[in-house]
Amino acid sequence: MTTTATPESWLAEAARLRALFARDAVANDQTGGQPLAQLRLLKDSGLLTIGVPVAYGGGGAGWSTILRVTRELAKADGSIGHLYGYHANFLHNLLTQASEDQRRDWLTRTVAGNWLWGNSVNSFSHSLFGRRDGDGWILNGRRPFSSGTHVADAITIAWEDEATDARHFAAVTPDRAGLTILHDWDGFGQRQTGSGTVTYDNVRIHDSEVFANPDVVGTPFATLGPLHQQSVLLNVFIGQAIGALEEAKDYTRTKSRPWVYSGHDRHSDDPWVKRVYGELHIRLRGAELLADSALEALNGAWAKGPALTATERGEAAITVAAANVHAGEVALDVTQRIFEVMGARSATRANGFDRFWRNVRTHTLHNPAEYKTRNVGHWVLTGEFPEPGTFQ
Amino acid sequence: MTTTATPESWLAEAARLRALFARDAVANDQTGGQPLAQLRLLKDSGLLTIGVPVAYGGGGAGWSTILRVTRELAKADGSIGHLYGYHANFLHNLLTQASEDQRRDWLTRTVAGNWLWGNSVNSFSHSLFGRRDGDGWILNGRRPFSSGTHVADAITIAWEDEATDARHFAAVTPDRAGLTILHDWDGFGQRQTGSGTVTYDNVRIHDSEVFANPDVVGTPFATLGPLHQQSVLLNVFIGQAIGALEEAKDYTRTKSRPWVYSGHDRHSDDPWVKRVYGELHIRLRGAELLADSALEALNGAWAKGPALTATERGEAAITVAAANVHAGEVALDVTQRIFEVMGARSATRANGFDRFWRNVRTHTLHNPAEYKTRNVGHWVLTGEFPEPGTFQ
Amino acid sequence: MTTIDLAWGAGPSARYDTLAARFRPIFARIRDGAITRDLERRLPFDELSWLKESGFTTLRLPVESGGFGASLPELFALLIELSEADTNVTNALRSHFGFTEDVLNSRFAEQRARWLPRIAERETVGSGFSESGDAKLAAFSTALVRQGDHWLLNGRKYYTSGSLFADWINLGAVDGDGNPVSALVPTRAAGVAIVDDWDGFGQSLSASGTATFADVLLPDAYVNPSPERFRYATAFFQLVHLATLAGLGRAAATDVARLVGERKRVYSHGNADRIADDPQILQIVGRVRGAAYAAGAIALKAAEAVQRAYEARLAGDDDAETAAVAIADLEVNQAVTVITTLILEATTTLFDALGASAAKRGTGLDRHWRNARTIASHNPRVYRDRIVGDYAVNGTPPPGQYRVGQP
Amino acid sequence: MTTIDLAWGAGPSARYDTLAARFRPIFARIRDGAITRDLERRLPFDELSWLKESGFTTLRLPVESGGFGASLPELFALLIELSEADTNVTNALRSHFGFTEDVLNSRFAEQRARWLPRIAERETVGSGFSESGDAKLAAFSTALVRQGDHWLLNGRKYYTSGSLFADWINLGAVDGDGNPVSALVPTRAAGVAIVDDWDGFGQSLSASGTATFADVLLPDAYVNPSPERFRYATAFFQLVHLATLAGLGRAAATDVARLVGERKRVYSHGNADRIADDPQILQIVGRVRGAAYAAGAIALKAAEAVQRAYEARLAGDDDAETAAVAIADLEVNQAVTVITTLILEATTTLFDALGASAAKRGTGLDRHWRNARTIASHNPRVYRDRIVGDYAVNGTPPPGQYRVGQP
Repeated sequence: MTTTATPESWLAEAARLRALFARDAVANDQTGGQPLAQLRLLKDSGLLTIGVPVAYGGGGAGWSTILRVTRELAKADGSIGHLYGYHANFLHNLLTQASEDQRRDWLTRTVAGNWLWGNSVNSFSHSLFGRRDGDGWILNGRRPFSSGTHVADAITIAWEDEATDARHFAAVTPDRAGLTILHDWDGFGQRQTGSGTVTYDNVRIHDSEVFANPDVVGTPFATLGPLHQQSVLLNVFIGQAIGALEEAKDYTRTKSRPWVYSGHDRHSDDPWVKRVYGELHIRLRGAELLADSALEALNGAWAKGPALTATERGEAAITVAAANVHAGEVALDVTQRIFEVMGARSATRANGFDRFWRNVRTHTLHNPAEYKTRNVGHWVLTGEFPEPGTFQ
Repeated sequence: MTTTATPESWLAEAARLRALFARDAVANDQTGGQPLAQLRLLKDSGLLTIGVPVAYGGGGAGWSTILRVTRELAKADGSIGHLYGYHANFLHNLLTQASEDQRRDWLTRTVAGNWLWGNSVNSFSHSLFGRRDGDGWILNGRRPFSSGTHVADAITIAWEDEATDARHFAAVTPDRAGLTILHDWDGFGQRQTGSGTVTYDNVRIHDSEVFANPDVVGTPFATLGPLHQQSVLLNVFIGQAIGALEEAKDYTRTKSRPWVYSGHDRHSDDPWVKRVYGELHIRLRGAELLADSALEALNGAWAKGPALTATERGEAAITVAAANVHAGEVALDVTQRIFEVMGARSATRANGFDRFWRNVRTHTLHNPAEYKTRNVGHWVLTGEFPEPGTFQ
Repeated sequence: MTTIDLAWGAGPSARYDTLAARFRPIFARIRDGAITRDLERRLPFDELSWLKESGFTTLRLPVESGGFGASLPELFALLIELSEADTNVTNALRSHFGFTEDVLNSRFAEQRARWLPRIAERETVGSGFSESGDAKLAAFSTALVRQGDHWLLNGRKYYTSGSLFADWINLGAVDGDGNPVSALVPTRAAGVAIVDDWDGFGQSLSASGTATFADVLLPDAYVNPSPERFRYATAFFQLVHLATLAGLGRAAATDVARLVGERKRVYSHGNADRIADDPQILQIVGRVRGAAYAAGAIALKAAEAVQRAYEARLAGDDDAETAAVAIADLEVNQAVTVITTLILEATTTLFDALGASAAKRGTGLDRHWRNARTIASHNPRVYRDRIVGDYAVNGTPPPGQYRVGQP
Repeated sequence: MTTIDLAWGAGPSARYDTLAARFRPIFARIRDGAITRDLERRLPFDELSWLKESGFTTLRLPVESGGFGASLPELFALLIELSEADTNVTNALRSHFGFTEDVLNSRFAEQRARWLPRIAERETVGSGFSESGDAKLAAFSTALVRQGDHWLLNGRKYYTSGSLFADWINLGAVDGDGNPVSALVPTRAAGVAIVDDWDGFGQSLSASGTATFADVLLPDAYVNPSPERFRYATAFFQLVHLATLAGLGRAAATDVARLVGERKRVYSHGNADRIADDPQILQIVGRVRGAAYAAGAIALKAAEAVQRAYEARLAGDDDAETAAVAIADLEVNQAVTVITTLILEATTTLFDALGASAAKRGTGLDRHWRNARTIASHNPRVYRDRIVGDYAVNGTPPPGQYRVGQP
């Protein structure tokens, strides 16, 4: 646990971890699987519980701090940033969707056990159904893209009622009978996020485990989850882009050779090389500021609590969507164009610089930028906000 | 004069003027020449003197407020934004370069006369020379790109010492003997900025008129002028882009016809039209935030006064350069792509939407973005700041 | 200098340079006056007359009909060269070349016999299909009604590109029963009035003004036997725009290279003693040139597909023709986004290699962007991509072929 | 299906489809295994052998020498098609086709007489010019020293593209006096060892590994009579990369269209009931396809310039050859930025039309970007633009032609 519980100390701790994670990031990208050593360091740092409210024994960090930590970790390793951000997304969902008893139960156990949370809630697959059985549910089916379940201490799950198609959430530990984590994630990027399949064979969930927070049902506040999730993604994009640009810069300064006709002894003296770095820095800086504005928008909406209006929620949604789209676009551009200024010998597996593009490209697919851009344009043209829902 | 002297009231006044200026912006673009009616409104608004320190009878507005006013005016009319911004640049130069007596003299007259300042200082032309003559100088030669001189009440001038090539500044009123304003500006954009030639035929300048501020000579503080000038430009870019996007939006909503096979009755219902508006809004928002960060950087550097260090000056220079490059790039993109979503009938002289691109393209040429981008990249790669000088 | 010497790539046929040599001196003269005409808003009447005299307007006619027997790739390569001189002139001839295709493709011998000689005699044709700008599929309100042994024409047409320079206007209308009909109207006939009220900020000299028709009498011979147009019309008319953009790109590239070479002022913070040696500046010039080169290569590749559609028509196999027309449309649509984007970017970024004086109206540099932007607005990219995507994903053929007034 | 049927545009000659028909079934088989090979990192030995058997490696040889007499545009059009199947295979053959040009261009009759038959007998040649990666102009440390009536070779070469598949390595060295010399080394000769240590994240199966030579004995007959290479070598080797990118673009476009058609999941906030009908999605697909189309058109246009350089050599006019080589270099350089940018963007944006499952390694979709990025890194855009700009502004011819080891 950190002893000096301030945003600055948490960010400093994240920066320290970033340097450690950078050492194995290339190797971990190649092997995939579980980032166990990194997870141990993350637990030791105390950063897993900073988002738990002080009342439950946590650090009480605001969302903007948590997401800045996400961004910092993602500078070295997109998978770790992703796991950390989605861990915080669980906190967010629990705090909005669960009853006070459920919150107390799960959060005190989270702090006591220094838990990492995963999720098995993918909203598109429509492949996990529950039927009523006495005072609970019996779940059967599967969920793909269950991020973090390969290393999680506890898991948020979601299913559809087979009778009504209504969606329900609960939390379980991975030892729940009938629940099997397949460890089958094999994406070309974000390789240690464990975003594989979880199968459910007559998994029993008691009604008391089903999240229910009567105070916020039907309020705009209850729909902030997607904005938090989109914020996790966008901070991972930004973090990866910053990390890519910094690694590229070091490579260019120390290893790149000048173009044969450039007339310069060092590659970094070439005005065109400088020019490209300048352009990438400038674009990234604009995307960072937009990302920062989204953090403020999310914090502001959260601070309103259940009094949050639909308009306020909508304004925050537009800001988050804009930041998300821009972060993804700029991150793809940066992670692709760095090669232009590193030279031919940079493009090896041993260097592993391609992981940045692969990670961002993989991660942006969880997040259809096209429709988000359209939503922003719809608002520009009509003033109408996107209907709250998955991804928006 | 405004009676409630706050940044908010000044910006509200600028917004009011913007609406008035928008009415004639297309016609004024076509005729070029002098924006006399607009200048009258600008004088009546009191906005010309808000930047003069309170001690000299002005409003004491900070640079960020003045530049936000510049941005607001530029939304309707790039020439007016330019004239207003360069007027403020005179204030900036006077406050840094001139003696206390000179400041008091010129600023009290500026407030009393509600003057607009122009300049005749173009640093590249190397075409105006002074020779010593008793207790003063005799100037002969010419200066191109003397913005605002066609309507100015007073003019900042600069010349090179024919013996030493050292550069000197002074201020004069346009009736100074031997000084002739040719009214020959005929750019394809920024058509009412009067950026034409001023000729000097044995113009006499007394030593007491030559700007001299011994307190700051040789300090980084004395080199903030280019950062202010770059900030004027970038806020004109941003303002023009915002104005273009808003005019385009109105056109699309009210006049554009749907593509024949779009399947939509209204052009604004087409998802691709929405998508383009969303993308342009998002990019512009990032550029705006970067522009805002540059305003803060300039304010921060200014607040340090003569104690400003070279490093602090350098950091501000990088932020301003980044914001400037990005604003120009995004403004060119926005002012060009709006046509994509307005349709073929939008591309007429009567609509005049092309003035936005022409204005931005003209204005960005005063401001070589390529080298600025390179400078930022040089800093990224080496940590070295650009050497203070014109444009950087 | 041939296009090969200038590194723009070879023309589309072995004899191309011989064919082009006849017209290049005229193109050069047209180019000389382009900036002045644009600044003074002077219509290119003289320039069109030079082209007529040279036989340029008869290019596509078979040699035995008095033309040059130019293939469509040859035509488009020449239109690229003409556009390098002045894009307005190309636009003014767009309808003429389209009508020529109508005649060459016509199934009606009397139609060919009537119009091929007129084209051979250097008569030219302007456009009269648009009534309301974008809404090209709107029903015509212009009426062409039978009256005794003549027809009576009443109505109004907008964007009649080239009509002020032309002898005829090829026009769409409805007959007394509300059916589509098209006819050739002499521009000098009683009741015809054409005003140059086209107000584009680009392509402003293409004489795309408004024509009004008040009780204009037309004989049968001027009414087309079918309102159908040549089947690759959509591809053809789009490709004229793309060739125009490609030529415009070459002019922009040549201008920026020349102006960089002429720059004397040196930036203290540049990368070389001479601007013309600054690698950053040269890179911009190279990029503009690459864009122009690419645009030409793509346009000429698509022109081959249009030629195949024409040849399929001549061969008389209807299925093969349908397929060839669809492919021609797809290839042209596939070319639209890349060419348009390249040229819009090139005409914007070229200024980054130049200084503040490049903004003076006298340099005429902004006209490249204004012209490109105007052409691009008449041929929007996004919808072309959608058509291509619908073909690629669902096999959907391009929409709206063969309809009167479509282009 | 021909390239015409697929709307990729016609091949470069009337007989092209006949020529290509012989190889297309092999391309299809190569394509079938491309994803698996990439995932399993399995070198395409079988695939190369199919191509050898088909005579593909003899394409450029005159018919009378046992080849197909393919022109350079024909060769490059086929390389585009091969690259659509697997870009690694193209890369593995790049040096072979380059050496073939060396032989075809050779002024030495005995050199032609010696190697044309070997190529005709399906022997192939890998690359042995790089010693240190980027620094291609570094002096060779590999030594080829006269010893009695033989030569003795010692040294090490990196990035020996295709050598593991080849019978020979065409290699640059210095002789005992420090002068450049080049020779053909049998890959199976005693003292030759080749390891597949090429570790690129793309083009990983092109066998661009390290070759070591320890006291390898070579007879006179294997030493080239001149270290000069064919004069359009720079343009040629660059154009192979561009053709590879163009083919890769076609594969990416085809993949994304197919995968969009197969998508079942519907977004509640999409623009249509089926994703395959969503105009926003179709636009992305269309844009990717347009990029691939454009890349092919541009590459084939530049191929014409390279062909002219070859023909100028055959014609024997040295000045004309020098000019043609410079123009070929310029045209290829003009093509680099546009093609590279288009394909890098296309291989990135295609994912925007797809869902999260497109990130599964099994779909193999990321390999398009990895391959494109690797190729592009070997052929950097910005410097090509500078070369073009220097020509356009100052008339400077492209640098560094004809030097040993240059490509």
